[in-house]
Amino acid sequence: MKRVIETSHAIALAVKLARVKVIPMYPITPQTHIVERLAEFINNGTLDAKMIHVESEHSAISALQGALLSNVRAFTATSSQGLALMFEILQIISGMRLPAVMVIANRALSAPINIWNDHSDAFAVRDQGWMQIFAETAEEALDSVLMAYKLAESKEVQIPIMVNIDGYSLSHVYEPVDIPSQTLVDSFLPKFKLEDYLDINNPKTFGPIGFPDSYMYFKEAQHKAMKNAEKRIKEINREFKKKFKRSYGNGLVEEYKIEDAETVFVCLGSICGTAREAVDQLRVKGKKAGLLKLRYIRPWPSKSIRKALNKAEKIAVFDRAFSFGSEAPLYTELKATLQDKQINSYVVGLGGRDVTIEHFKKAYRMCSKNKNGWLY
Amino acid sequence: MKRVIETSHAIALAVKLARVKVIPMYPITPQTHIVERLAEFINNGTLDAKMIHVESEHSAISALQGALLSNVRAFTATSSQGLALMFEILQIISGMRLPAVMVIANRALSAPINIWNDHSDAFAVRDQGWMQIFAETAEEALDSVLMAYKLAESKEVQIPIMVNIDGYSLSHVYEPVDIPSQTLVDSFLPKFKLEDYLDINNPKTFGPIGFPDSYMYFKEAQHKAMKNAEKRIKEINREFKKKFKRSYGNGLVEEYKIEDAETVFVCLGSICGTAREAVDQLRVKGKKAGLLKLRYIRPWPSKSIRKALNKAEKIAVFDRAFSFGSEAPLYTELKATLQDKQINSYVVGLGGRDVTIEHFKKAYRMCSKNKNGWLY
Amino acid sequence: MGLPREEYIASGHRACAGCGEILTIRHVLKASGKNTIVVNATGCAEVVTTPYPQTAWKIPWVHSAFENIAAVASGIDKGLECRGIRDKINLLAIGGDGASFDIGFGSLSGAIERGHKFTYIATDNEAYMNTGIQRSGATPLFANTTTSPAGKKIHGKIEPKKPLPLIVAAHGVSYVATISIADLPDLYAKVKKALKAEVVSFLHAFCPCVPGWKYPSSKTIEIAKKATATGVFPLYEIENGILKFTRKPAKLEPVNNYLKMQGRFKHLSQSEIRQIQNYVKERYNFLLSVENSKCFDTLFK
Amino acid sequence: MGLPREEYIASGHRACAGCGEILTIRHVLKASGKNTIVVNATGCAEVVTTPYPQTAWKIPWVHSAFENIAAVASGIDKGLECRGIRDKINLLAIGGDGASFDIGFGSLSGAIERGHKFTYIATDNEAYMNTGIQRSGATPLFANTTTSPAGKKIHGKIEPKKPLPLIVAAHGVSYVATISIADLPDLYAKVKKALKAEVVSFLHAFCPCVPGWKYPSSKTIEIAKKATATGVFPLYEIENGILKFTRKPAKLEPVNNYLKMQGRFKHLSQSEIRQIQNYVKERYNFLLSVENSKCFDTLFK
Amino acid sequence: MIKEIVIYGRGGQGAVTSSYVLAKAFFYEGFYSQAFPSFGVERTGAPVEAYVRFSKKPINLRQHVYKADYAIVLDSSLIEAANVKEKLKRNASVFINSAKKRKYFGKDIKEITTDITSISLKIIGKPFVNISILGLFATTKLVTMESLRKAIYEMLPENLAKLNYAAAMEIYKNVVG
Amino acid sequence: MIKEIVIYGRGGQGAVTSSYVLAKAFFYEGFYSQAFPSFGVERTGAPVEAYVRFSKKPINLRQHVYKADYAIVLDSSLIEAANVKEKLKRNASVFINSAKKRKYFGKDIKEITTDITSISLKIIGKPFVNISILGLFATTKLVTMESLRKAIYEMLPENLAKLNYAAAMEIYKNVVG
Amino acid sequence: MNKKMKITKGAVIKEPGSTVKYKTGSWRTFRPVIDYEKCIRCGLCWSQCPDMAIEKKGNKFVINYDYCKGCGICAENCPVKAIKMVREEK
Amino acid sequence: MNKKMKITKGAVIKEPGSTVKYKTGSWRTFRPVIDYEKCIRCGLCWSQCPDMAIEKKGNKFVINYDYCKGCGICAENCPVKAIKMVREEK
Ligand SMILES: Cc1ncc(C[n+]2csc(CCOP(=O)(O)OP(=O)(O)O)c2C)c(N)n1
Ligand SMILES: Cc1ncc(C[n+]2csc(CCOP(=O)(O)OP(=O)(O)O)c2C)c(N)n1
Ligand code: SF4
Ligand code: SF4
Ligand code: SF4
Ligand code: SF4
Ligand code: SF4
Ligand code: SF4
Ligand SMILES: [Mg+2]
Ligand SMILES: [Mg+2]
Repeated sequence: MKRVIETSHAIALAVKLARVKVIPMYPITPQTHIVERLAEFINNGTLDAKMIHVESEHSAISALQGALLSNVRAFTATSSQGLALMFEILQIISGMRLPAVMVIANRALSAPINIWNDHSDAFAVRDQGWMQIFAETAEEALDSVLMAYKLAESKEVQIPIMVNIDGYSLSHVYEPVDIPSQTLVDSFLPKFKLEDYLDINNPKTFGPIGFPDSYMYFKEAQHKAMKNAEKRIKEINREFKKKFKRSYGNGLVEEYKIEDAETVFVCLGSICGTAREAVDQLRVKGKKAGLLKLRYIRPWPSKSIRKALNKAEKIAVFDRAFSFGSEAPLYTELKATLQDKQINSYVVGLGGRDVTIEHFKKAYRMCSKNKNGWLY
Repeated sequence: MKRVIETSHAIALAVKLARVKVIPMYPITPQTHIVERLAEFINNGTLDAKMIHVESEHSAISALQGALLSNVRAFTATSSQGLALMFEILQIISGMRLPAVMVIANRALSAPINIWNDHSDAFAVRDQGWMQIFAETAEEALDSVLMAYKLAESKEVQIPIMVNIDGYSLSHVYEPVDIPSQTLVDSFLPKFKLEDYLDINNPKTFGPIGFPDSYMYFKEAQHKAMKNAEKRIKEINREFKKKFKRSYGNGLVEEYKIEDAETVFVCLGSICGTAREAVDQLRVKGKKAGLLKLRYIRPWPSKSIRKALNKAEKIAVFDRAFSFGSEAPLYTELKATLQDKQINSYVVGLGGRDVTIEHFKKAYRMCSKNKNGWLY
Repeated sequence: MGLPREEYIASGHRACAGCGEILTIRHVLKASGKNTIVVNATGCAEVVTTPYPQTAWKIPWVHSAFENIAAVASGIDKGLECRGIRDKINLLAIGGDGASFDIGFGSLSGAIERGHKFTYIATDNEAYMNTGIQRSGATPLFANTTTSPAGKKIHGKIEPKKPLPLIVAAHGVSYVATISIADLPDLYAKVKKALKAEVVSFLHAFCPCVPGWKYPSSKTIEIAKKATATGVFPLYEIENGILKFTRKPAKLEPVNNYLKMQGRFKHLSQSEIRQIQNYVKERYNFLLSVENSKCFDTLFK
Repeated sequence: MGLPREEYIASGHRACAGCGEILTIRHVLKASGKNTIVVNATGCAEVVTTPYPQTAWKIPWVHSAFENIAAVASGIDKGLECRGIRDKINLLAIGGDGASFDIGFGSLSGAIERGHKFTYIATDNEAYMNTGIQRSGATPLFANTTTSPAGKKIHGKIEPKKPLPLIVAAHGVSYVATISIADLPDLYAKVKKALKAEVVSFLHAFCPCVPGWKYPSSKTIEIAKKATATGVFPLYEIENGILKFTRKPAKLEPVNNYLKMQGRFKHLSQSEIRQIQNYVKERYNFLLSVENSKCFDTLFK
Repeated sequence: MIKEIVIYGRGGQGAVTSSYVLAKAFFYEGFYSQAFPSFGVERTGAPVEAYVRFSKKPINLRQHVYKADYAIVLDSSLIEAANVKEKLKRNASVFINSAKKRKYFGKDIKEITTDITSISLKIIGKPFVNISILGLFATTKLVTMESLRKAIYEMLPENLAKLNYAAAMEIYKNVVG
Repeated sequence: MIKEIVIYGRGGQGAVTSSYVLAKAFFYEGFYSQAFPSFGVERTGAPVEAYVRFSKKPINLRQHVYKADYAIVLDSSLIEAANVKEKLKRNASVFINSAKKRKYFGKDIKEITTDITSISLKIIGKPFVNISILGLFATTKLVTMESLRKAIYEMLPENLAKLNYAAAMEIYKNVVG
Repeated sequence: MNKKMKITKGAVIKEPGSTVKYKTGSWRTFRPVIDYEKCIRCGLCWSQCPDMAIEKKGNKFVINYDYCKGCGICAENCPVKAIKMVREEK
Repeated sequence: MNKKMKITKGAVIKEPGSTVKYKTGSWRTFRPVIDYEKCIRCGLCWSQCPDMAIEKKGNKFVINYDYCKGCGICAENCPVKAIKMVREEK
C-alpha cells in the first residue's frame, strides 16, 4: 500500500513489520520521531514489544545488547551525541558478533551544538565493526531496515548494522512510500534465532578476556565476515527485488547515468536526489555528468566502486564529514581505492548547511579545473 | 639528569615540570602508573596540584574541560575503553578550542576485552579534532608532553592534543631518560593563560548553539588551525633542540636510513625501535631498507611524507589498528597521500601480539612481491 | 517585593511564551548575584539562550554536553581553588530533569562523593522538553508524553517519579531543598542557604512547561501554586539530615485540581486520578512522618 | 552446613590465593542455583574467570563493559519477559565497587527507576583492584591506595565512603541488604529474599582482597568477621523501607582490631585511628537510630 | 515541473501539519509530493515555516525551498515578521489568514485573504487555522476538496478531522461560491 | 651486542622490581639498559616473568625476550611450572633460589643455586628474595655490587634498601668468597 | 550558496546579554496592557515575567513590547486585574 | 611469529567450567594437609575455599591439590586446627 508518510514513520513501520521485541530508546533530535511512533504502536497495542526507557544512549546500546543476548530481535535509534555516547559499546557488540540493527538519523557533532544534518556521527564510528547503509528516500529507509535485519542475522555475516538516514532532510520528510504487507515481510525475514545466547540449558560464556594469542584472530574474523557481507548484500538485494518488486543498484552501489559520464559525482544519502536533479540539468546543457550513489560505506564496496568508476575521467566526491588535520574521509578512501584516478573533494552541508543543485554545478566546474573546496 | 625510570614515571615528571594544576583521573590499565605517580607527588607535597578522583573517564575529560575553562593548565591520561567512553566530549573540547593535553597509553578495544597494546583506541578518535603524537621512547614521551603543552597552547593553534605511548610495550618500560631541570622547562613553556575563560569580570558564553549558517565555518577553522600546527610543530622542535639538545626529525616525521632506501617501512610508536633494528639487520644482508617514523598522525603530515618517500620504490606500512570492512587506516591514508606509489599493508600487533624483527623481515619479503597481509 | 533588581539573563531569548524554566533560572541567578558561574546542560534553557552569535547570559556560562555538568563543574571548582578565587564565586550547575534524574545523575553522584563545592539545580519540567516532550525519570505517574503516550492499551507513564532529592540527601550532603517559582521568598532563601554549603548542595526546582504540560501560557504560576497546594510538589528542605517543610498547606487540595489544568493528564480515568491521589498522599505522608527527625546520615559537614 | 553442594563456578580460575570476591560470588551463585544468568562488570572477577578459551562459569554469563551491567541486565530482563521465561530465571548483575559505586551507578539508578527485575550485587573490595588498587568511592577513610597514597602531606583517602545501600534504598526499592562471607547463613537468606523482589534488589557484599588490603591470604574470613564485629560493616537489610539489623554484636570491638590487620591502614596515626573510630560509630549509631522505623519511602512494592 | 509551497505559521500553530496534509492531498490527486518543516529550534510563538513540493514526476530534489510558487500564511502578522515576500517567485499566489481587508503585497503577487480565524472559531470552536486554511488553497483547484478530506482524516483523529474539514469546506465554498 | 635476562617469580614476589633494579644497575655500570614485565593479568601466586636488556650501544629493540642469555629464578618450583628451559639460549646462565642441592638443567646450561630464602629471612626478617638474589647475579661481574647498591637505594625506601642490599651482599660474598 | 559569516575562535560569545538584539515582540498574538489607574505598583508582574519584558521605570512598571511574547502570566496574576490581554492584528 | 589458534565466532566459550584444565596447584608455596584424626567433618574448610579445592568425598573432605593455591584460609579457620600448612619444595 502506497501512502505519504514521514520517513521516521516508515522506519517505525519497518521495525513493526520485522516483529521486533525489545526497543531500548533514548530521545535525541532528529531521531525521536521514530521511537515516538513505536511508543504509539506499543501503547495502542498494535505492536507486541517492550520499550525500555533507558536513562542514556550508553544504556540504550547496552540494553540492546542484553536483549539480543537473551535471543530476541531488538531495535534502537539515535543521532549525533547519542551515537558518540554509545561509542565504547559499539565494538563490544560487533566484537561479540551480535546482529544488532540501529537507525541513525545523522546529525552533526558538538561543539558548537548543532542539531542538523551531516555525516560526522556515522563516519566517526566507521572503524567499529558495524556495517553502514545510507538511505536516500523514505521508501529506501523502510526497505533498508528490513534488509538490514536479514543481512545482519545471516549466519555467514553476523555483524551489527547501522541504517543511516539524513536527520531532518530525510527523517522529517513526508513522501510516498510503498508499505509492504506483513505476510510479504514474513516471507522475506526469517524468525529470530541466535546460535549462541544466554541459555540456562546450555550455559555459555560471552565477552571473555582475549589474550594476545587469540585477540587478533577475532579481529581478522570480524573483518572477513564483513567482507562476506558484500556477496550477501547483493543476494538480499536480488531477493528483495523478487519479493517486493524493487531494489537498489547492485545492493552496494547505485549508478545513475554513469555509462558515458565524464565527471561522476560520488555521494551518500538524501543529497543523491538533488545530485540526480543536477546531473539531469547538466546533461541538458550537454555536460556529461553522472552519479555514483554509495549505499554502503562498511563494507567498503571497493570492487563495485572500481567497476562503476572504471571509465570516469573525473570524480567529484561529496563529503559531509571531515577529519580535522587531514581530509574528508570519503575522499581519502576513494583515493585509496582508485589510486590512478583524478579525484576531487567537496565538503558540503556540514551542520545542516543546505546542499543544492548549485553546489553540484559548482563542483562540476571546479572538478574540471582539478580544484577541491569547501562549498558553503 | 639521566636516570633509568619507567616511561610512565617520565610522563608524570613532564606533567610536574609543566606545572600542571588540575589532574582529573580515572584508573585504567595500562595508563594507571602515570596517575599513580602523580598522586604520589601530590600526596607527598612535591607537586602543588589537585587530583580529581572522578567516577568515570567521561567525567575525567569533562572535568579536564572544566579546569581549562577556569584558566589553569590540566592533565589527564587514559587508554582504550576509557578513551572510547570519553568519545563524545573529545570534539566538544576541540570544537571549543581548548588546549587540552592527554596521554593515551594505547591499548586494544573490547570485545573480547584485551588490555594489551595496539592503536585502535587512538585511531578511533582521529577525526575528533585532536592532534596526535606517537612517542617511541621514554625520553620522547617526556619531551612530547612538554612540546604538546607548548603546541596546544600556541595562539595560532589552540587545539587539544593526545600524546600516544604504546601501552605496556612503552608505558611499563624502564630505560634511561634525560630529565630536564625545572628552570630549563620554565624557559621553554610559558605560563598558562587563556584568552577566553570563565571570568566573572568579563562574562563570556561558551558552547552555544551553532546554526547551519555558522557551524561549518567553525569546523573549517578547526581544520585550518590544525594545519597551522604543522609549521608550529617544526618551530617547537627546533626550539626544543636549542634548549634541550635533542629533537625528533623535522618534528612531524623522522627518517632513518631513508636516502638510498628502496623499501621503506612506515610506522608509529615504540615498534619504530624494532624497525630500526630490522633495517640495520637487512642492510647487513645488503637489502636497502629504511624507516619513516611518523610522529604525528594529526595533523597528517602529507608534505613531509611526500618529501620523505619521494625516492622510495616500495613502501610497507605497518598498521596496529583496523577499519573492519575496509582496510588498515594508516595504509588508506598513505595511499591517498601518495596516489602514485606502490604501497603495501601489514597489519601487526593487534591486542598485544608481539611485533618482532621477523615481522619486518617478512614484510620486506612480501613487499618485494607486492603482497599485503596480516602478520601474526 | 524586595527582590534584587539586577538581571543576569537578558530578554530576547527564544523560550516559549510563559516558560517556567527560564523564569526559575532568572530568579536563581538573581539570588546568586553577579559573581556567579553557570554550567548548563543541554536542554531547553541552553538552546533558547545561546543562538550564536547571541547569548542571553550576562554572567560567565558554559555548556558542554547533556550528561556532564557535575563533572565540568568539578573541574571548574578545583581550577578556581588553584587560582585562589574559589571563595569569591558561586558555582551553579543547572540541568533539566532529563539531565539530572537520568543521563547526568551518575556524574552528579560522583561529584557529591568527591566532596566538591557547587550548587546543583535540577530544573524539573517533568520530561525531555527540548527534544519534544519525551518521558524522563521525573515524569509523573500516568502523564502523557510522546514516548509514554496515552494509548489504548497503556495510559501514559507507568512508573513512579524518581525521588531525586531524597536520593541526593542519602548521599550525606548538608543541604537539599525543593523550590518553586510560585514561592519566590522561599526560593531566594533556599538558594542562599544552598550557596553556603561547603559541599554539593542540591535544589529541585518545579518548572511548568507550556507545550509539554499543555496548558495556556498564562497559567504557569498558577499551576506551580496548585502543585504545592495539592501536595504534588511539597516545599521542604533537608539540612544536615533533617527534613523540614518550609511551607505546609493547612489542608491539601484534591490532586485533581492540579491535574485538570493540564492537557497531559486529560486522558485519565477516574480510577487513575484516584491512584494518583493515593500515590501523592503516600509520598506526602512519608515526608510528614520523617519530618524533624534525622532521617539522613550526613557524611559531609 | 546445609549449603547446596552444586558449584556454579569452577576451580582453575586465576584469582589471587585467598580472594574474598570470588568466594562471595561462589556462595551467591550457590544460593541462586542453576537457573541463573549473570551479567558481570569488568573487574577482577571477570578477568580471572574467563581467559579465552577457558571459562570458570557453569551458568550463562556475559561481560560487556565496566559501567553498563545494569543496562545490559535491563535488556535481558525484557528479552526474557518477551520470551515468556522471565519467571524461571534468576538474573544477577555483579559488579565490583568501582563498577557499582562509581562508573556504573548511573546505569544502576536508571534501571531501578524503570522498575526492572534483577538482583544487583556490589562486590565491594573497597578499591579498583583489577587495575592495581586505586581509590574508589567505596574506599574507606584514610585507606592507602595507589591513587590515594599515604604520603607525607596527605595520608590516604580523605573522603568518606559513599553510602551506597542507603542511596539505593532511597530510590524506593523493596529490598536492600548487606552481606558478608563471614556469615554464610545470613548471606544465603538475603540472596533468597533479594531474588524474590519484583524490582531491582540490591546486595552490598563485603569482599576482603589480599593484595589490595595487604594481609596474609589466610585472613580473608577473619577480616570480614572483624569488619562486622567492629561496626565497620554492619549486617542489615532494608525491606519495604524498614531497616533491620540481621546481626548485632553485643558490643562493638574497637575499630583498630580491624584496621591493624591490614597493610593499607598501617600508616595511620593514633589521631587518625580515633577519627575513624568516631566516623564508624556515628554511621553505626545512625543506623541504630533509624532501625525499625520506616525511613525510606517505598515506591515499588 | 516541480512546484513549491511555503507555509508560514507560529510554533504551536500547526504549520508543519498543514504541509503534511497538503502533501497527502496532492498524492491522492495523482501527484508525487514531498513535505518537510523548516528544521529549527523554534519554540511556541516563534515564526516557523513548512514546505511542500508536488510534481507529476517523481521528486528527487531535496534542497530547501528558496523561491516558492505558493505561500500560505496562517497569521498575517508574519508577512512582515517572517519576510514572506523574499521567498516568493514573481507571480506567486499567497493565501492569507487575516481579518483585515487590505493588500499586503505588490501587484506581481496574487493574494487571497480570508478571516480564517473567525470561521474556524465558529466551526471548530477553537482558533485552529492550519487545516481550515487549506480550503482556501483548494480554490486553486490543484487539489480537490475530496483529496483534502482524505488527507485530513488520515492525519487527524476523527473528531478533529471532521471539524477541521468542515471549516476548510466552509472557507472553500465562501470563495468558490 | 644486546644481552637479555629473564626473571621468573610469582605474582607478589617482586620479580618486576628485580628487573628494574637490575636495569638501573646496568646503567650505573655504563650500559644502556631496558627492563619490562611480562604484561599479564597474573594474580598473587601465579608465575610471572620480567625482562632486562643491556648493551654497550643504545637499545632500540622492543620485542619480547624469546631466548635469554641469563635467567634468574626466584622460586625453584617455577623451573617446571614456568618452563624456564624453553626461554634459554644454549649456554645460558641461570641463578636459582633453592634450598635443594640439586641440578635442574642439563649441561648446556650453567646454573648457580643458593638458598636465598634462608639468607633473606635471616637478614631482612622476611622471605623477600627478589632483590637479594641479585647479589647472586652480581657474581657474573656484569654489574658491580656498588652499582647494585645505588640501584637498590633508588628503587626502595631506605630501610628496606638497606636490608635488601645487605642480603644481596651476603649472598654475593658467599659465592665470591 | 550563502555568504561567509564572521566567527569567533571556538564559538565563544563575548557580548553578554546580546539576545536583546532579537526582538521577540513579533511572537506575540496578544498584548498585555496595564491600566495604571488600577495598578498598585506591587511588582508581581515584573517578578513573574519569563522574558524580563517588564521594567521598573521610576515607581511605574512598564511593559517592553520589543520583548513581551504575550504569554499572559502578568495579566493572569495581577492582584488587581490591572492588565488586559488585547489581540494583536496586522 | 606464532602459530594460528582456532577461535569461536564472537569469542563465545561453549565449555562451561573449562578453567579446570588449568591447574592452579602450581601457584602454591604452602600446602594444606588435613589431619583426619582431628577433623570433625564440619565442612567449614570446604565452604570457605575460594578455589573450590576441597571436595566432599563420602563424608570426608579432601583437598584437591590440582587447584589448591595454598591460601591457608582452611587452616586458619578450622575449628579444631586439623589443617597444617606445609612448605612446598621442588
Ligand atoms: C548524549 C545526548 N543524548 C541526547 C541528547 C538530546 N537532548 C538534548 S536536550 C534533551 C532533553 C533535555 O531534557 P531535560 O534535561 O529535561 O531539559 P528540558 O529540555 O526539559 O529543559 C535531549 C534528550 C543530547 N544532546 N545528548
Ligand atoms: C570504561 C572503562 N574504564 C576503566 C576500565 C579499567 N578497569 C577495568 S576493571 C577496573 C577496576 C574494577 O574495579 P572494581 O569494580 O572495584 O572491581 P575489582 O577489580 O576491584 O573487583 C578498571 C578501572 C575499563 N575496563 N573500562
Ligand atoms: S518547551 Fe517548556 S521548558 Fe522548553 S522553552 Fe518551552 S516552556 Fe520552556
Ligand atoms: S586482587 Fe583482590 S579481588 Fe582481585 S583476585 Fe586478588 S584478592 Fe581477588
Ligand atoms: S501586578 Fe498588577 S498591580 Fe502589580 S505592578 Fe503589575 S500591573 Fe501593577
Ligand atoms: S505577557 Fe508575558 S511576556 Fe509579556 S510582559 Fe506579561 S509576563 Fe512578560
Ligand atoms: S574445617 Fe577442619 S574440622 Fe571442619 S571439615 Fe575442614 S578439616 Fe575438618
Ligand atoms: S589452602 Fe586455600 S585454596 Fe587450598 S584448600 Fe585451603 S582454602 Fe582452598
Ligand atoms: Mg525537562
Ligand atoms: Mg573493587
